[in-house]
Amino acid sequence: GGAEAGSDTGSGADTSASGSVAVDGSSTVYPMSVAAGELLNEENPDVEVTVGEAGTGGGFEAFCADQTDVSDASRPIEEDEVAACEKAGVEYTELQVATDALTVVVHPDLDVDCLTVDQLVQLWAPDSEVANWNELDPSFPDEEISLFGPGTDSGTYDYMAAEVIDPDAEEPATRSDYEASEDDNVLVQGVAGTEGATGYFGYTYYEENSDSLKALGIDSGNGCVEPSADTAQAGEYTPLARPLFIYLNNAKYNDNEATKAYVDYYIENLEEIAEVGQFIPLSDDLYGETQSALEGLSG
Amino acid sequence: MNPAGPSQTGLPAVPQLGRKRRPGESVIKAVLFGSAMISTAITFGIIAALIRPVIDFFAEVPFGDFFATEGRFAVLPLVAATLMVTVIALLVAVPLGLGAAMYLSEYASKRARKYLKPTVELLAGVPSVVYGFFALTFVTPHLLQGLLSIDVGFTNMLAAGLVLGVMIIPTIASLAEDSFSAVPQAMRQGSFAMGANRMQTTLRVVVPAAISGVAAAVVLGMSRAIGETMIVALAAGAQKRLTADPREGAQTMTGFMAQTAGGENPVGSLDYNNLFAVGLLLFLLTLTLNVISISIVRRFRQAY
Amino acid sequence: MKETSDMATPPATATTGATPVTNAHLGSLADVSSGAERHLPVVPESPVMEARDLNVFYGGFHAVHDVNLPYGRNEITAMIGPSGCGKSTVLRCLNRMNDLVTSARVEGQVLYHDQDIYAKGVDPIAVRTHIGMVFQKPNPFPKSIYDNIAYGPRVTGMKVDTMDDLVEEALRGAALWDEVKDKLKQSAYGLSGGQQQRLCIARTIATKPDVILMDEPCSALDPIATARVEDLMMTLRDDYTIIVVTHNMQQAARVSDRTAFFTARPDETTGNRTGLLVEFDLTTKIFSNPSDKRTEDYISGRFG
Amino acid sequence: MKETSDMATPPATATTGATPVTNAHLGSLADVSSGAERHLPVVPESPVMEARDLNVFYGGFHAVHDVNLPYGRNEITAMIGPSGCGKSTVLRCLNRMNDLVTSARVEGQVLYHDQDIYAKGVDPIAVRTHIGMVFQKPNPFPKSIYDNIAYGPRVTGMKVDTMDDLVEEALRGAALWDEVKDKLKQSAYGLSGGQQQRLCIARTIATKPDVILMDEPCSALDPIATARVEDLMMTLRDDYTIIVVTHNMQQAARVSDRTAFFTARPDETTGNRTGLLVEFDLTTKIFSNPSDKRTEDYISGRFG
Amino acid sequence: MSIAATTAREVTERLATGRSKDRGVGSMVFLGLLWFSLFFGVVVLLALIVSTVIKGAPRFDGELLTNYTSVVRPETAGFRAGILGSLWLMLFTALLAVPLGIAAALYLQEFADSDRPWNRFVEVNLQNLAAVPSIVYGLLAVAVMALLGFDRTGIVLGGALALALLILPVIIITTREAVRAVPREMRDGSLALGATVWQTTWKQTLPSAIPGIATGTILGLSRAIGEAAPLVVVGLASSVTFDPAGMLSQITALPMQIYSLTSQSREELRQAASAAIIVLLVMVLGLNALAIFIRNKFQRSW
Ligand SMILES: Nc1ncnc2c1ncn2[C@@H]1O[C@H](COP(=O)(O)OP(=O)(O)OP(=O)(O)O)[C@@H](O)[C@H]1O
Ligand SMILES: Nc1ncnc2c1ncn2[C@@H]1O[C@H](COP(=O)(O)OP(=O)(O)OP(=O)(O)O)[C@@H](O)[C@H]1O
Ligand SMILES: [Mg+2]
Ligand SMILES: [Mg+2]
Repeated sequence: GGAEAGSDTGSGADTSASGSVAVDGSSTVYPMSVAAGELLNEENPDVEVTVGEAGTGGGFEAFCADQTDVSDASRPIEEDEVAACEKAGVEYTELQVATDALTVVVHPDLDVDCLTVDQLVQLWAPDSEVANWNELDPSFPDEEISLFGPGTDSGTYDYMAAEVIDPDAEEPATRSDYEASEDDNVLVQGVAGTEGATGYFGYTYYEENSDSLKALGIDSGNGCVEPSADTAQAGEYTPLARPLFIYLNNAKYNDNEATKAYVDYYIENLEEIAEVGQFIPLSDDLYGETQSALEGLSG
Repeated sequence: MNPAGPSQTGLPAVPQLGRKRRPGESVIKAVLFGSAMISTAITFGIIAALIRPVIDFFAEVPFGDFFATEGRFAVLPLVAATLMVTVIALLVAVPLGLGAAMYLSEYASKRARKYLKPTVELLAGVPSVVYGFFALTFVTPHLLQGLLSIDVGFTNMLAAGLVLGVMIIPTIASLAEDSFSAVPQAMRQGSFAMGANRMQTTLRVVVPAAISGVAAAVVLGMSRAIGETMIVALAAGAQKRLTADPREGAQTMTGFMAQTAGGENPVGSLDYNNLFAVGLLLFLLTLTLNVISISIVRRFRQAY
Repeated sequence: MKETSDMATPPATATTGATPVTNAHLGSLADVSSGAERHLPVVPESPVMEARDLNVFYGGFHAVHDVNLPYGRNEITAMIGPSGCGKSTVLRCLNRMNDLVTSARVEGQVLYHDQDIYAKGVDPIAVRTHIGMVFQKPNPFPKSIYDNIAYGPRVTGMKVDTMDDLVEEALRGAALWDEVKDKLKQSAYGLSGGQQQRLCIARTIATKPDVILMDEPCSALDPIATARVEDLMMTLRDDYTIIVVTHNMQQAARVSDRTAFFTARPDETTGNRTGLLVEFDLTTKIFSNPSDKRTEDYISGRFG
Repeated sequence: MKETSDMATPPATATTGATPVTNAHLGSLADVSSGAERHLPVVPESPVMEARDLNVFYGGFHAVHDVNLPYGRNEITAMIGPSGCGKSTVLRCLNRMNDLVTSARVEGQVLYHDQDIYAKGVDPIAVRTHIGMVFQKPNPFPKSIYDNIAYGPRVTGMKVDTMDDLVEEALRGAALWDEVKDKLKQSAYGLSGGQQQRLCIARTIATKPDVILMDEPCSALDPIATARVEDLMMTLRDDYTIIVVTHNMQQAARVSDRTAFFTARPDETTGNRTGLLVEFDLTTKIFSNPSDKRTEDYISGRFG
Repeated sequence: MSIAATTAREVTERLATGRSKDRGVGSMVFLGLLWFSLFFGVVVLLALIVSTVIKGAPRFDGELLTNYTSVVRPETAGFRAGILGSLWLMLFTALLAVPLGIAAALYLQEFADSDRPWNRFVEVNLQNLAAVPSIVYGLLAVAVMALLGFDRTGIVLGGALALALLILPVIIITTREAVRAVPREMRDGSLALGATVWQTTWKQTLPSAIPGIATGTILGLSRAIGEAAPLVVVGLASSVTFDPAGMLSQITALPMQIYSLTSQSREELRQAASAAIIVLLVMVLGLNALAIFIRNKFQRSW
């Protein structure tokens, strides 16, 4: 339903701007950045937006080499990358654009509805040998666990390992005896097709496949919380709600009217764009922070 | 009419045999030489493009951690998975590819071959992404788990290898067919005249006579299999794992490279440089295989 | 018939070489042939093979027209004639090698021991085990000398006491044993052209055929090797029926008992040249006193 | 050795065909040659070309040893000898075609109008424009007849008034004009083998060479076509110096003025056969009364 | 030794058995296996196409070709940019790789001394390059672009460079084969008329080798047209919403878009990807048809 919404909210965007904007980076954020460009083009077809998906790392490499204007990221920039940007004289602004709720799903027939964070950690910890659901909780069915998850080089994995399993670990990791794939659709099919299976991935893949998967609630001490836009926005779905960012090259924003038009439009219509991209829009607080970060620039 | 001017007019003036200057010719030769150099320079270019990150990588990671069976930087599981998948692919593609080649060259009519060969070659043109999904969504669930009731994992090396094998069938079939067709007709006639039937002629005369071409075809197919990325990235899984069981998933070298190249690691970080180390190892691996195979081909090469 | 003084000349079989030489050897074609001292009936009695009203077409092209030709037992029959007159075509009909040319169509009969080898139910492969063939260019298989000989017996499933004995017997039969007995396991490609051709003959003998067809067996050989092969042919005549196509009239004159002369007649409308048999007679007769003007012209090198 | 009655047979020079024929024509080689009725000095005076102490090596293999051979102006010189004795090798040295065989190395001199064509500063391409070559297998280019002829003049940048005239002149010179004048724009592949070979000769003539080398120019042709080419050679002799390699002794006898006989001598240790010149003389002499025993044996077909 | 006399007669009875040795059990099984080998691949291809067509069926409409990609209206997402981008890439890849490949092959085959160890090295090297994973060519192209001074690599030139490097070895190998197959006599004939080596190569060898060269080139291009990985590395975007306008224009490529969309969560986008796969297959098919056409048109027999 985002189609009509696009036209009436574009008030602030500079409709006369032309030029091109290069966006690259995380494939997770990709749909949002594409949607932003697409909606902008409906008002102003003269801004040419290209969006790549070289990965957060690859995106930052190009970004810090001053080759792209905006970088999509599913994690905050890291030290090495900060250094690279500094070296190249690239000044940037971090803008959080949405929240993703990592969703722990199970085979729809499995008689489990909720996991505590401890159980999740117990299940996925690097040294874990949990092989049956009833090892986590005797009340769980006596059923073998099949594990699915993203590959070790994905942002989702990193988030799970570093933010959920063990925030203090030197080399964050999960257990490794699971079926891994870079493609979340593969994980969807894997969990949906294997009895006793569980896995985790971005909320949108669950949302699209909610008839063949069952999402587990997560209990981080305040009772079982289902993943949803509301719970994530309200900050209740912890610790699995992760932020998604775009990084903006300050100089490009100020010098390139196309970049400015694009980013202004992006942030102004962030809620709609997040919905089109199937992510959870920011809470009002977070949205305010993003807006003021951007305003700080044009001043 | 006297086309031979010189010889009838008595002794001709001493013919001019001196070297003519042909500047155009030299320029062309230089251009051709340059082109040849560029193409060989690719190899050095690749090494040059790979080497810096590799040096950075080994400055921090000891060789022992790289050539290890487990650990963050261990490469041996990747190598093992690569070999496993390649062997499975060859088990599929060598018999089928050679069989198809034998049929095309020894049994099919000229007209049939004209249509069948390009059809088989079409298999090589199918983008590997498509094959990858085919392995994942058809071969594993329907063929392996369904029809053959093999207890394979959702991602597994068996499916990846099988589909990879299908992909290299045309490489092997096409090259082998060329070398079968190059076997002189006289060789076949010799066999038929001895009272051999077509099968005997094919298996005992044509194939052995074309053995060097067959070896070249297999090696090229193997090389394609080792270097193929998308199929294994999708179908063999993304989990580094040392296992001898083809029913399990395990990441191959190319799968690892694809994942890291499009992944989240900061460029220049150890994990990212690991990609280059694996790439260089893969390059050296195929180089070794090719050198071995070319020397085998040379040994067997038969001048008819 | 002008047998002239030639018939009186003592046979020039063994070469003594020491005496001064003129062009005598090349010159006296009938001599050599008569050297065999054979007294043959004017027409072969109970021929081993016989072509009856043989017509061959390649697609729409009428290559050979109405050939009637008997081949006598333990005789050497030569087929000569200008290029394209269908000699090879006829020869290939005699053991159904023409079956391998898809466009070829054969009409008429080829009798072998009074059976039509083109009759329904006849297996061309069985025919070829009885009627062997040696080709223009030596075409050994890319195998060892031993395996070349053993190939025929193996593929035809011949019952053999010991293969070693058979190989030796065949090589002796082809007068090659002494030259190769120490290198039976070596590749046949290491042999000289003449040795290769004798190997091909040995290979044919090994399957114990009844008739041996030879298509210009010496045209790729040097004179020395040619002489060896010719000697061999004359020895083999004791055991086999030999039918030989040759371009070389002296050779026909030297080795054959009977000679068939073919020529090609252009079709008036299409210009296609169709081969036909002009004359068939004892070799001595053909070369000394042919009854057809066309034969005479051809023999005398004036042709046409 | 029995010289028998053959020498007594009257020379069958001009063939009249109507008379009853014996084996005289084929028999009397020297006769045919003498049919040219040329009275030549015993040694060519002021030869156009001359090989001096010519040695050729292919890699480490000594192919030709110390050949000294003059080629007379407006004469046809034939080079004969068994296979592998280096005839083609020597021929290819005469216009530096051997330069193209990377392994070949030439020692000694080849004089052409008293210049050593192997001297420093000599342009092999210039050499080849003066010394043309015709090959064993007719090798027209896959172009029209016209373009085949025009190719040489075009690539060598010959100054030509009108190409059409040159083409006609060359085709007339090769006795082909009447047969092809209506289809100059058609592919040369539509011609018969004999016509193709004459086309190749015409093509060579078109560049107005001085010497024409021919390597077994008739061995792929049928007798009729051979006769035509031989006739042509004898006509061309008036304007060109012709050097021809042939396997066919009758041909050498028929067309050549002088004959060089080569043979190959096996090295005692390595067994490699090195070619050498045995005898060089007037053709009539070589074929009637050779002075070397080896020539005699070869000519008489007994060899060795 | 009187083999013939004895065998001849016992043999005669067995001639007309009505059974052919080409129809024996073993032969028939063998033939069956060959048939299986041949048609296995064809059947897989069919299965693949059919299953893809079924998945993409709802999206075989004009919008697939004329629209740009869209996440706002996934049901009308199109591949205009990808199709045009791939065509441009093919054009420039061919322009870069074909002349270079042919020139290199001609040098190696016609000018270089083939006995030198150096040339043996080149041979191994080329064969080996054919096995290098395509990602590596992406890395190489990035390095080369940097050398050439381009700071933006996700453009037609960058992509074409990566693909050209990728298929160069294939073109060189097949061109060498085609040139090698031109009979020696053809060259000798030309050289003996006083033509230089280059004249001979240009006027005789090369025209005769055209069918082989064209086939090799097109097979190379049909591999290149399906590649996504090296293009990702050189930084081509997946989402582009304008038409390519020059060598320095930002573009995307069809396989990249396919790969991108197949990993999206929305069913409509994956459907569109399936339909796009068929478009890609049609393009590959077209290239192959072109190869066959050229091969047949220029085929010569000596
Ligand atoms: N496979 C074939 N397809 C079509 N025509 C053929 C085939 N083989 C031979 N011919 C034609 O049939 C005719 C007779 O050919 P054949 O080879 O029998 O002649 P030949 O007398 O053996 O000649 P040569 O002495 O040159 O070997 C020729 O015109 C030839 O072109
Ligand atoms: N390119 C080559 N490389 C190596 N050896 C060669 C080459 N060409 C010829 N030879 C060898 O040189 C010797 C002479 O060969 P050449 O071709 O000159 O003989 P020939 O007298 O012309 O024989 P033929 O009558 O068979 O044509 C032979 O032993 C041959 O094997
Ligand atoms: Mg023949
Ligand atoms: Mg020769």
